[in-house]
Amino acid sequence: MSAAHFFALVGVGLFCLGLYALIVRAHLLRKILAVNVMGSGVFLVLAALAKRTGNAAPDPVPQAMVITGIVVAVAATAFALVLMLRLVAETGRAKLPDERIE
Amino acid sequence: MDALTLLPRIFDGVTGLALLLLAFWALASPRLFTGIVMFVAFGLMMSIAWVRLDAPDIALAEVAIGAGLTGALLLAALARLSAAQPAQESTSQSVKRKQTLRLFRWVPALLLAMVAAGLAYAVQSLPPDSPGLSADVAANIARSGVSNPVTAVLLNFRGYDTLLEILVLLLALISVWTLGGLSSRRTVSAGPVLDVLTRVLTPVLLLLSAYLLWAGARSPGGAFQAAAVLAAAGVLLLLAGWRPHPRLTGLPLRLVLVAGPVLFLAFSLTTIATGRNLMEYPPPQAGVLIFFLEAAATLSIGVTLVALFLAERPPDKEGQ
Amino acid sequence: MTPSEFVAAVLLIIGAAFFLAGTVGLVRFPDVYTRLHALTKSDNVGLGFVITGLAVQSGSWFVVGKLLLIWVLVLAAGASVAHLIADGAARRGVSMWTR
Amino acid sequence: MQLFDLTLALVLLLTLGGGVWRALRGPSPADRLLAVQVFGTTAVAVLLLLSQALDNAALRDVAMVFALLAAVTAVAFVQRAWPEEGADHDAE
Repeated sequence: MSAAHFFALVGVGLFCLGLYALIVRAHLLRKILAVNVMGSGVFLVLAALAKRTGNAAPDPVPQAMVITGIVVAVAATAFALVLMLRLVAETGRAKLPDERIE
Repeated sequence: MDALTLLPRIFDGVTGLALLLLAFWALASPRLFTGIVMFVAFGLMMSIAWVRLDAPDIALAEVAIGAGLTGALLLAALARLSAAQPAQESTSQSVKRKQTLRLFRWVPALLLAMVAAGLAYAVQSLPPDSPGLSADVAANIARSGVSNPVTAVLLNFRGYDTLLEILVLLLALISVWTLGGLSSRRTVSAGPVLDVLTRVLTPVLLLLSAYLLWAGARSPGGAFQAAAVLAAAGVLLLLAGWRPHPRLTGLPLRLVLVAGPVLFLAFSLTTIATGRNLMEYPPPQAGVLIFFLEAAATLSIGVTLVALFLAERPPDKEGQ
Repeated sequence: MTPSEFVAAVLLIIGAAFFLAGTVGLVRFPDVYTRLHALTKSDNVGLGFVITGLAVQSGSWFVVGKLLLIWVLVLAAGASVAHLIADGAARRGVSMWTR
Repeated sequence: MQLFDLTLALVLLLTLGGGVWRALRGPSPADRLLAVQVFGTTAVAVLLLLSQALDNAALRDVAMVFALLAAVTAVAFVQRAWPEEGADHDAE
C-alpha cells in the first residue's frame, strides 16, 4: 500500500470516528471537537489523494483547498463556541434540549 | 526491502496510528480538559502527516492555526463554560436514561462501521497514479506571477476560492456580533514574565508573518499562514491583558476587516469590466497584484481571527 | 564516516537521550514541579544537542543561523512557560512532593 | 546520514507516547498541559530532523512557526482555563 492510500484510509477512520462521537456524545463542546476531527479526516483524504503522482510534486489544487478549509474550520469553530456559550447562558446546560428528560 | 524504504513506512504507520488514537482520546476521555489537550496534540500530529504527504504549505497552516489559535479558542471557551455552569449533578432519571441510551450505542456504531468499510473500499479502488490537475498548473505557472504552485492556485487560478473564504470569515464574525457577542471577562494581570514574553514575541511574530507573506510567492507560505501568525500575535496580546483602545474598535476596526474583501471584490469587478475572466490577472503585473491582494487579505483575515477570539461586540457608535 | 559526520551522530544521540530522559521524568516523577524540571531538560538541552548536531551536518551558514534562531526562540518560550506554570501551581497551593 | 536522521526522528516520535500517558493520567490540569509542551518541543526536533533527512528547507520554517507559537496555548491555559485547586468544573 502506498503512503497516499494509507493516509487516505486514516482519514476515512478519522471521519467515521468523529461522526460516531458527534452522534453519541451529548456535550456540545465535545460535538464541536468531533466535527473538527471529521474535518481533519476529510482534509487528510484530499491531501493524500493529491499525492498520487509518483515521485513528482503533488497536485497543488487539493492542497490549496485544504488550506482554505483549515482557515474556514477555525472560524466556524469560533462561531460554534460562541453559539454554545450563548445556549449555556440561556438554558444553563451545555447540551441540546431533550424533552423527555425535563 | 532495504531500510531506507522500510523506515519511512514505519514512520508513516506510527503517525497514522497516533492520529487515530489521539482523535479517539480527544473524543472519548471523560474530562473535557483532557479532550482539548488531546485535540491540540492531534493537530500537532496532523502537521507531521502533512509533511509526510509533501504538503509543507498545509503543514505551515496547520501549525500556525493548531498551535496558536485552536487551543487558545477552546481553552478560553472552556473557562467561560465552567464560570457560567457550575458542575451539576445528574438526576437519577437522566442517569437511567443515559444507561438505556448507552445500550443502544451499537446501532450507530454498526452503521458507521458500514460507512467506514464503504469509504475504505472507495479509497482503495482509486487508481494508484492520478496526476489530477498538476500538469495544467505546471503548464500555466509561468503566467501566474508566482512560482509556488499552491499560492498560484489560491490567488490566481482559483482566486475566487480565496475571495469567498474571506467573505465566510467575515460572515462568521458578523454572526458572532449579531448574537451579541460575549461579555468581556476580568483580565488576569499578566505578571512580569508574561509581560516580557509578550513584548519580545509580538514583534518577532509580526516579522515572521511578514516573512511568510513574502516567501509565499516562491516557497511554502502565503496569506493564510501569515494571517494565522498575525492572529496568534493578537491572541497573545489579548491573553496578556491588552485591549484595543475604544477609539480603534469603531470605524478603524471595521475598515481593516473589510479592506481585504473590498479590494478583492474591486479587483474582480475590474477584471470583468476590462473584458477578462473573473480574477484573470494580466500576466506582466500578476506578481505585484497578487502581492498587494495577499497583503490586504492577510491583514483582514488576521484581524478577523483575533476579533473572533475576543468575541466581544464593539459598541456601534462611540459613547454608546 | 567522516569525522564531522561522527561528531554530528554523537551530538544527535546525546540530544535524543535527553528527550528520552525528559519523557521518563514526565512519566515517573511524583509532582508537577519535578515533572516540569524533567520537561525543561528536553526543551533546552535535548533540543540544543539535536540542533548542534544538525548544524554540524548542514554545511551551510544560513541553515546554522536559522537553527540557532529556532533554539533561542524555544528557550525563551519554554523558560517563560515553565515559570508561568510553576508560579501558577505555587499560587494555587499545589503541594510539593516530600519524601 | 539520512537513515540515521530518520531513525532518530522515529525514536523521538515514539517518546511522545510518554507525554500522552501523562496527559491521560493527569492528575492536575497543569500535568496534562505539560504533555502539550513536550509535544511541541519534540515536534520541533522531529521537523528539523525530517528537514535534514528529506532535504526540504521549508520544514525549518514550519519548525520556526511551531517554536514561536508553542507558548500561546500554554499562556491561554495559565491566563484563562486554569481552575483554582480543588475546583473541578470540567467533568461532564
